[in-house]
Order: sequence, then C-alpha cells, then structure tokens
Amino acid sequence: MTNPFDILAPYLPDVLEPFILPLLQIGVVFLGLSLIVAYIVYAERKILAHIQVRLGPMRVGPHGLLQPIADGLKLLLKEDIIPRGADSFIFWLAPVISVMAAFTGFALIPFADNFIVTDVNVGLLFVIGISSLGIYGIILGGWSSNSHYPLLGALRSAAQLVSYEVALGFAIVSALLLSGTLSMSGIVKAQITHGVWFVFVQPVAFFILFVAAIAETNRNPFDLPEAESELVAGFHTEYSGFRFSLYFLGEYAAMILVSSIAVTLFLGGWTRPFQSVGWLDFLKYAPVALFAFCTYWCVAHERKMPRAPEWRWQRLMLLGLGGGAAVLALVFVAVPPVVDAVQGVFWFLVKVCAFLYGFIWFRGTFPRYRFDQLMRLGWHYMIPVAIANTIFCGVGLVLWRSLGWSFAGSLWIGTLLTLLVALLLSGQTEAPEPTVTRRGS
Amino acid sequence: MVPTTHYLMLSAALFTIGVVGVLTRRNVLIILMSIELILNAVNLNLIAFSRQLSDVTGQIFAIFVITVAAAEAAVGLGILIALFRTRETVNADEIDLLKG
Amino acid sequence: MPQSFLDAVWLVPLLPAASALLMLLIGRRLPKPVVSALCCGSVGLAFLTSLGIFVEMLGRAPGPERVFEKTFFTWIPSVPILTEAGGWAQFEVNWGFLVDPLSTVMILVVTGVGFLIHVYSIGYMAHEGGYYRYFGYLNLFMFMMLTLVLANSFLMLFVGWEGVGLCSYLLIGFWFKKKSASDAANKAFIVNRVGDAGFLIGMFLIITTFGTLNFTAVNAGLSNFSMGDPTIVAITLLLFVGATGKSAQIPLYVWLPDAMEGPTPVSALIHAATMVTAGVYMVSRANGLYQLAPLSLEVVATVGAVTAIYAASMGLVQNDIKRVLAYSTISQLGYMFLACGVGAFAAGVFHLYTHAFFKALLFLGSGAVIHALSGEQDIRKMGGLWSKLPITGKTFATGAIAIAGIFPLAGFFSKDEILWKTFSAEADPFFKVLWAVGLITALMTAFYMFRLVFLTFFGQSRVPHDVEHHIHEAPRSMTVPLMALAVGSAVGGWIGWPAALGGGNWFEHWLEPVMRGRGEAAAVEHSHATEYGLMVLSLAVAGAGIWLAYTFYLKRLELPERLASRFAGLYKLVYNKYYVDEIYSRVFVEGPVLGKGMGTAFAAFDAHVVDGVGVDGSAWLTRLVSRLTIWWDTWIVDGSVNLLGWLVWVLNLPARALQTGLVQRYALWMAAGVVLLMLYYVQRYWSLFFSS
Amino acid sequence: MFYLFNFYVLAALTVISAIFVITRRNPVHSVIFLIITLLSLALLYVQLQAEFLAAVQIILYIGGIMVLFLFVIMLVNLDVVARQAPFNRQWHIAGLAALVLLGELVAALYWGRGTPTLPLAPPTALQPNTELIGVTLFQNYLLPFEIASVLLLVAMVGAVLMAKRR
Repeated sequence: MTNPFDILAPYLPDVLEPFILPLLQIGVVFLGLSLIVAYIVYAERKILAHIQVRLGPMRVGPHGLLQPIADGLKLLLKEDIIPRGADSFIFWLAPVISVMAAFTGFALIPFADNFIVTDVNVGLLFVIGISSLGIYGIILGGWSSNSHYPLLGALRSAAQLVSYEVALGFAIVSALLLSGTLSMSGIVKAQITHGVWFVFVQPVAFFILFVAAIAETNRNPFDLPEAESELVAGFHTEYSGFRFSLYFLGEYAAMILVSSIAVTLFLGGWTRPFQSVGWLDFLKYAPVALFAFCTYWCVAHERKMPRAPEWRWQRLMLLGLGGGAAVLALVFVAVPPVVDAVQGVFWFLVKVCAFLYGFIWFRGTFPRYRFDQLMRLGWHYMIPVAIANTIFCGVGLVLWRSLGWSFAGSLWIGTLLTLLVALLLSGQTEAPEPTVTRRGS
Repeated sequence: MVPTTHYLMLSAALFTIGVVGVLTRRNVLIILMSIELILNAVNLNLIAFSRQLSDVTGQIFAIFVITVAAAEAAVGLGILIALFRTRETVNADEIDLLKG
Repeated sequence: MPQSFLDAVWLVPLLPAASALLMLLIGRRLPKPVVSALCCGSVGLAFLTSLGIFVEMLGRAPGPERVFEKTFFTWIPSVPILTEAGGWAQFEVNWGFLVDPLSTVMILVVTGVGFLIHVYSIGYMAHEGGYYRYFGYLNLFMFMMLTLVLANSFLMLFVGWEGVGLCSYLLIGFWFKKKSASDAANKAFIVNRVGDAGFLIGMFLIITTFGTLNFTAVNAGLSNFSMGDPTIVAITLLLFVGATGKSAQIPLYVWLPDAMEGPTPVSALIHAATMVTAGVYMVSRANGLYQLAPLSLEVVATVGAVTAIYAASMGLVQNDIKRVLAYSTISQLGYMFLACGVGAFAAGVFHLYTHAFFKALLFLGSGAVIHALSGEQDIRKMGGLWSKLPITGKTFATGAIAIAGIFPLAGFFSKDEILWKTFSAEADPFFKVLWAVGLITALMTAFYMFRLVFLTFFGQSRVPHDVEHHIHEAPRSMTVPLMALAVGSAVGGWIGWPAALGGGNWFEHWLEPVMRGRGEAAAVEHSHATEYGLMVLSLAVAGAGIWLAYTFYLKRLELPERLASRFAGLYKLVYNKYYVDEIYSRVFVEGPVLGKGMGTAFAAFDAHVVDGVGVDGSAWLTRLVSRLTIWWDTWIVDGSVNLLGWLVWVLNLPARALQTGLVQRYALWMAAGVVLLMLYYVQRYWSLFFSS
Repeated sequence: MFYLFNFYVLAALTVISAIFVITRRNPVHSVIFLIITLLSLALLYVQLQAEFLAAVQIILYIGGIMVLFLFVIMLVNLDVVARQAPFNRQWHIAGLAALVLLGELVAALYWGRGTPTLPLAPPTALQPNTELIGVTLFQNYLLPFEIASVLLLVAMVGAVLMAKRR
C-alpha cells in the first residue's frame, strides 16, 4: 500500500518535493508523539497511584484527563533559570539534543506497512546510532550545570548507557541474523514471511533487549542517573521550566522509541497477533471494540458524577469523549477500508502501550540497583549472555539453512544452549560490598 | 550531481583545518580531535572516490580507518589520563622532557 | 698413626699449640675437667710421640742417620746477600724441624716433665681463678719450647726463644693483681731483652758470615774458619750474652729469683726444668762454633763457675723456700755452663737432663708444702712436717739427695761428670781453679739443700696455730707426679754411668753425632785412679755439707745466729744478695748517665728523630705528594674529561636547538617538509597537472 | 540540483564547525562542534550512497569515540586550561604553512586535469550497500579485518593499562 501522503505529491514544486512530504509526516509524528507523551505521563501517574492504592490526578478535567495539558502550560510559563557559572550555550543545547535524538529515531520506525517517514536500507543502524546520541543530552546537561549532583548523574548515566548499548547491540544483531536485512520494514516483513514473531524464537535476545532498553532510558530499576534519594534529580537537577519539560519530553519519547524498536524487531511490528492464523481475522475489529469500550466507560462514569452545576463541564466533556469514540467505532464498522487502513498503526500502538505499561509497572514494583551491581549485571551477565546468544543463533541458522531443520526448532536449540551458558554464569559469586577508596590511595 | 572534485576540495579543507589544529593548539585533547578531523578528511576522500569508481573498496578502507581512529583515540586518551595524573597538565608545549 | 714418628714430628709442638689456641679462644666457656683433660691430654700425646721418635732414633745406626731434618715451608724467601765466607749466598729461612739426638733428649725432657707438671697443676691450681688462662699459657709455653728445641735454624730457635720469654712473662704475672708479680714479670721480660739484643746481633753476624742460619749449613760452613777466628769469637760471645739472659747467668741472673712470684708449677717447669736451660741447649747446639773460639769457651766456663758459687752463696742464707731453690737453679745452670765451657757439652746436657728431674721435683715438693701451709713460703715458719706430709717429705728428700750428688742418684753422675771433665780438660792450672770452685759449690749445694730439708720437715714445728690444724697432704694429682719425678731423679742418671765404674757412659755416645768431638789429643790423659779419687772426694764433700746442715739446724740451733752476728757484715751483704738489684737500679734505672740520662736521651731521640723526622716527616711528605696528585687529578685528568664533555656540548648546540622535545614542533617540521615537497611536485609536473 | 544544494549546506556546516573545533577555548565546545562535523559528514556519506558507513560513523564516532572524549574531559579538570592561551608560540608559522598547503591542494585540484572528467558511476552501483561491504570485507579483506580486530584488542589492553591508577 502506498504512502498516504503521496496524494499531495502532484501539487508540489519538484524542487521542494523531496522536502515537503517528509516534513509533513514529521510534523504529524511529532505532534502525535507529544500528545502521547503527555498522556503517558498522565497514565503513569494514574497507574502508579493505583499500584500504590491512591487515586492520582482527579481534579483537572474528569479523572484529571486534562492534567497533562495543565502541566505543559505550567512548565511553559515557569521562569527559566540558568545557574551561575553554567555554560549557557551547552546548557541550552543539551535538552535539545536529547529531544532531537529521541524524535529523530521515529523517522525510521515503520508504524505501518504504508506509514514510515524514510525507509533507509540501514534503518536499524541509524535508529541505534541516533538513539545513542541521547547520551549527549544527558552528559552535556549534567556537565554544563556546573554543579556536583548533575555531574555525577551525567557520569553515571554515560557509563550506564555505554555499557548497556553493547548488550543492546548484540540483542539486535540476533534479530538481524534472522531477518537478513537492516531495513526496519524489511525486518517486519521477514517476520511475516517466517510466519512467527522473533520473540518466539529468540526469547533470550528479546529479554536482553528489554532490560537494556530499560537501562537505556534510565528507568527503574536502572534510574541511577536521576536517583532522587542519592542525587537530587540527577543530571537535570538544575533544569527548570521549558528546558526541563524538553528533557521530560525527550525521556518519554526515548521510552516510546525503544519500545517501538523492540516491537519492530521482536513483536512483528504492525502485524496483528498470529498473523498467519486465518481464523483470527476477526481481530481486525479490535479497534471497534476498543472505542466501544471507551464509550461505555465515559457514559458509566458520567452517570456516577454528582449532578451539581459546577460538575457540568466535566460531565459534558466525558459525554463528548464517549460520543467521539462511538462515532469512530461506527465509522470503522461502516467503512471497511478505514478499518484496514488503521490496522497497522493500531496494533503497533497497542504493543508499544503494552511495553510502556511494563515500564511503569517496573517502576511501581522494583527497588533500585546499586551502581556497582548495575555495572556487574551489565558486564558480567548481560553482555556474555548476549554474545553467547548471538553465536548460538548463528549456529541455529546454520542448522536451519544447511541441514534443513525446522526454523523454530534449530533456533530453540541455540536458545537452550544460551540458557545453559546463562545458568553457568549465574553460578558466579555475588559482588562484594563496595569499599570506600580515597583518591590517590 | 555533485562533481567529485567538490568532495575532494572539502576533504582538503578539512585536512588543512586538522593540520592547523594539530600544529597550533596546546591542549592535547584538541590535538587528538584535530587528528580525528584529518582522518575524516581521508575517509571523505576514500568514499568519494569509491562513489566515482563505483568500487566498494574505498568504503572498506574507510572502515579500517575508523577502526584505527577508535584505537588511536583509546590509547591517546589513556596516555592523556596517565599524563595528567603525573604532570597535572594537558598542554603539549609543557611536555618537553625529551628535549636535547 | 703415621708410619714414621719422625714424619709426625710436627705433631709434637702442634698438639699443645692446638689446645692452647682452643683455651685462649673459648676456654672461658669450657668446664674445668674438660680444660684439664684437653691440656694434659695434648701434652701427654706429645710426650708419647716424642717417645716414639726416641725409639725410632734408637733403631737407627749411630751417626748421620740419626740426624733428621724436615722442612715444612719457606718462611723468608731467598734473598741474595754477600757473605764474609766469600761470594754471594742465597739467604732463606725455612720453617722446619731438626730432629737429632740432642733435640730428641730435649723434647723428651720437655714433654715428659711438662706432662707431669701439667698433671700437678690440676691439683695445685684447682682453686685458682683463670684456670683456662693458666693452662692456655702453659700449653702455649710447651709449643714455644718445643719449637725452640726442634728448631733447625737460629731464627726458628729465636722464635721459640722469644715465645718462651713471652710465656714466662705471662705466667710470672699470672696473678697480675699483685704489684710484685707484675713487677717481677716486667723485670724478667726487660732483663731478657738485654740478652736477646746480644743474641740478635750474634744472629746478624752469623748471617753476614755464613749467609745462612740453618744449623747444619752453619756447621758445614765451619770448615772455612781457622781456630780462634775473631768473627767466630764475636759471634759466640754475643750468643752467650743471650744465653746469660735466658739462663740467668751473671750479670743477668737478677730476674730469676723474682720470677718466683709466679705459681710454683710455673717455677718448676719454666724457671727450673726447661726454659732457663734454653741457654745451655743453645750453646751446646752451637758447640761447633764455640769449639772454634777457645776464648769464648773460657769466658763461658768462668762465668758458669762464678755464677755457680755466687748463687750458691746467696742460697745459703735465704729464708724463702722458693728463693733458695731459685738460687740453687742459678748455680746448677752455672755448672752446666761450666761443663760447656770446658768443652764437655755432653756433660752439660746430661746435667741439664738430670737437673730437670730433681729441680722440678724440689719445686713441686716446695709447692706441695706451700699448698699444705696455705701459701706460707718462709722456712722459719715451717718444720716438723715430715709426719704430716709423708709423701712430700720423702720425695723432697730424694730430690735433695739427688742434687747434693750422693751416689747412686742422678745428681751424682752428672755433677761428677762435670767436675771430672773440668779437672781433666787441660793441663792449664786455670781449669784446676775452676774445678776447685765447682767442688766448693758442691759443698754449698749440699749444705743449703739440707738446711732446707731440715728446717722444713724436721725439728719442732714453728707453724702458726691458725695454719697448723688444717695442714694436709696434697691431692693425688700432685703426689703422683712427685713420686714419678722422684723415681726419675733416683735412676735418671744411670744412663750416664761412667766408664770408670764399668758403665758405657751411654749418654755421651748418644750425643756424639751432635757434638763435634774436640781433639782428644788436647785432653790430658788421666788414670782411673784419679777419677775414683775425685769421686770419693766429691762424695765426701757432699756428705760434709749434709753433716754441717745437720749440726747447724737440728743439733745446735744457736750456731747460725752466732755466725750471723760474728760475720754480721758478710751475712748482711749475702743476705741482701750483694745489693746487686740496688746497684742495678741505681746505675741503670735512676743513674744519671746510664739510667735517666740515657732514658731522656732516648726519649728525646724518639720524640724528635723518630717521631719528628720519621713519622711526621713521612706524613708531611705524604701530604705534599697528595697535594700534587690532587692538582694533577683536578686540572689534568678531570680537566681533559671536562674539556671533552664541553667540546661535545658545544658541537651539539645546533642539534639541541632542533631537539625541543615539543611534539608539535616536530610536527611543524614535518608539515613544512610536506609543503616543500608538494611545491617541488607542482613545479616538476607543471605541464602534466596544469592545462592551458 | 537538490543534491548540490545539500552538499553546499553540509559542506559549509562541516567546514565552519571544524574551524570552531580548533578555535574554541573550551574543549567541550570543540567536542560539540566536532560532533556536528561528523554528523554532516555522515549525511554526506548518505549522499554518496555509503549509508552503512554513515551509520557506522554515527554509531562509532559519535556514539563511541566522542563520548570517550567527553568522559576524559570530565575526568581531567580543565578549568585552568580554559583560562590559558589556547594557541602555542608557533601558531603563526604553522598557520602559514597550513595555508600554503591548502593553496597547493586547491590549486592542484582546481586546475589539475584528472578525476572530474571521468563519468560518474550510476547511483545504484553501490547498492545494496551493506551486503556489498559485508561480502567484500569477509571475502577479499578477511585478513585485514582480523588484524584490525587484533589492533583493537591491543589498543583496549593498552588503554586500560595506562589509565589504571597505580
């Protein structure tokens, strides 16, 4: 299916032609992402609240649905402080870098088989490289603040990111081996042709990718760069106002990016679950079910609301939301092409949201690692296991290609070998308590 | 299309800038960066010619150059750290123990 | 066990030397029994070895086979010297031993008597401090004495000579806390130095005359000299000076009486039996020389005779038991020199041999008495000890009889031999005078010896009561040597049984290979009748002496005082030893010329000439030389080096200007080179690069 | 046309930021400008149909080496250095020599007869880029590749050894 934006192509001057369409798509992705990020924050607060048996934001809008917007406005209007002695240029540059790195990555993510900004044939490498640029946002921000906690946080996160990038890379390599291409869409298509998501043949690689992704985004339990209890707020202690919001944005965008990468590599990208199973085709109506549920939810809560006049706006808003959802559901039912057009993006977003929920869930449940434990985990367990996995994945592929064994079976042999290696590694002695060493001693 | 000469000019400029940096800056870090500049100029040359001759060998050599650059940076920075630890300076013109 | 004792002769001196070394190094840590066992054992082994040597010598045919010389190593490597005997000679001294009948007798005497005295010392010194030191010195003395008697050259002999001098000094001053003891030690040492000076000069003369010091070589060189050669006379007289020093003859006898300050066994061993006889040994060892010098022979004989009667006269009135024995020793030594002087060296050595027995016996007996009386030495405080000290008394009496010359004990043979040889030496009446002197001395000897015996052992006791009650006989370790020596002094003389009494006078023949027989023609022939007469006469004289002593000190006790008061002056003179010590001290110690004057003169010489010119001058010279060296070193040696370095430095200035050590400077040079190279290429390939 | 425009923009960016790299006092700024240079170079590589190299440039150079530089800058206290004179005493001579060199190069390239007259290869000649590089690297250049890996190993060991606090 062709790119929907190509409709506009004939109406453009061919000098600008190479610029306009990508810019349009970029704009769409950017706005959508910003919204999604805002509402992920809202979702995180809600979910954490419920995990901790609280209510979370309830005031702004019905069930605090407008809270993100309020937060954004507040951040935009806040005073923007530059600490004395800070390197103003870098202080300005750092958050921009992190946001830019996070958002540029999306240029290569195939949201659907027909919706991808640029399908470079080395797309995956580009995504990895650009996401690795995010480090600069953190390091430079921490350094330019001319303050101790940020510097420490910056150093920590730099070390952490560099360490876990290795494991991440190896985890990705195994997916590459399976798909035989570097282009993102190519990888998804490979999963379609193989008829199985790679997560089912490379569970170890997927696990490593997931853990590394959490570490890459400085999320719990790897959030040492911004550990509130140790370094006030890590690398962005000195940031406030819009710059801070930029960091915020960049961070959550990075979350979404790594989730999308994981989805693309291992969860079959835009394909619906069990693509190859024919009798599951009814799943194409899942969006309809979702919106119908939304409608029901809005109406149900509108009923619970007090009838007092000051609640009128909230009730109206809920009803409007429910109505919109109902309309969408009806359109989907009525016009099949729309449903088909939406399929890819829908499933992609569903998987990404599942990932994000996992992130939030971890944050709600896991305690934080000590730094030496973090490093130990990265270098002593993750990287060796990832290397072993890569090797045995190659072995499995050889078995499959040259000996003609079954694809899944040969890869599972490799996976079992990898698990064996992991078992041996886990036999290592535990890390000793860190001893304080004075400098120059 | 862009004539190859343009790329060559660009790489010449980069190269010269790198040489100037190596020759004039005092900070060893900057000198190392200038060396990276020179190496990149070389890479640009290689890739431009590989484009012109439609031969991938140039890119292979660019890869090797990048490898060497990585090694050089690692070792150079290690030396720098050791130097700073012993001499408390990173200025190239303060390190003249080997003068005759 | 070596196949030949002669080859093992080095064992004889080295065994005592080893134990002496051990004693003086670690003796302090050794328990007394170990010390005694080691020292006596080593000396005993030496004695056994000597016995072996003696037996081996007996096995050999008389004559040159009995002269055995063994050289161990070169001491003074050969140096050419010009001798009076004519031409050049290679002078060298070897460390070697000469074993011949004479030295065999000597080592037998030394080790035998020495062994007995060692054993005696175990008991005598049991309660003394410095036990190990005493025995160490004693063993050292044995070593030195044996070196002396075994020496094959005058220098080796001199080594032993000085060594025994040192040991005598150490042992006289053994109780160095006693002022008198240390004074006596110094006196002995210094007086001996005087004699040794003469000995040294004599040796130098020998060197310049014969070009060697080896006995056999010297004897071989004698043939070049006629009778009475002045050089030989000088040599012999000088050697005799040394002998008078060591053997306490006039005028150097004064040290011996004082030497009695040392422990009694030391007196017995050193100042009676062995060391003091070294002079006699040396003279008889050099008999070849002496027989070429009749003058010095007469000197020797005269000095010997005079010393004999002189010392005997002093011995008559002394009251210290040991001093009496000391003077008797001196007079007996005089006898020996008398024998040597009349050319009867064999007789001298024979008397030496017998004298060693009975004089050692007498000293040890007196030691036992002193031991019993807890240190009392004055015979006026003794008496009536016969019953209390039976063994000591009998043995002491035996010794007295022997020395008095009563037939058939040892003393009779040797003394009578000497007297006979003196009488029959030459027709010259002078020798008859000497003979008369010897006879009178024999009378005196008998008298004072028995005076000693009677005063000590008979009559009623004059011992103070505090000492009286714990008088006790000496322990076995002391009595056994006494008895052994008594036996020796009883029968020891029989080996020299004179021909007149049907004996072969074996001892004289035994020594013949050593003694260059004097032309028998010189000797006047006498019939046996004369000899018998003389024997009877000397016996009568001895008996008379004993009877006199008996009357004086047992029967009519008032006589001595009456005589003393009658001849008060004489008595006083003799009692004070003729004031010789005082004269010596006046003349040589405080005397203006020979004493203080010479001392100050020597001091001045030492201070100004030796120290001033010699030492300080050499030091000044050294400083001067070192200044010159410093100057040379600084300006020439170092200067050249510095010049070289400076040259290199200068020549390197341009190179150093290039070597800035700055990496970027080098890089700049490189870049400049690249630029120039490219310029060259541009102009070189102008037509190729640049179109139009 | 479009590519020429791209080229000029990127070339200008490259040169300017490169000049900034060697002129900034603060090494951190230099690092940032160097990153910009490398990025624009990577984009130029894309335009030269060397996408793989572009990605490698971004991952290795920007994601690796430059991070290393920043690390070292943070370890080494540079407040003093920032206040010192940035150039050494030989800068004028060196600059002159460098300018002469540039002149020679440009002259040689500009008037030089040679490369530009050759026909440019068709744009698809180097496609698919990654596969081509992989095949060439692991077939014709296997030994150099291994040697390069050994070189990296040695460099790693050496760096660890030197930076280790003794």
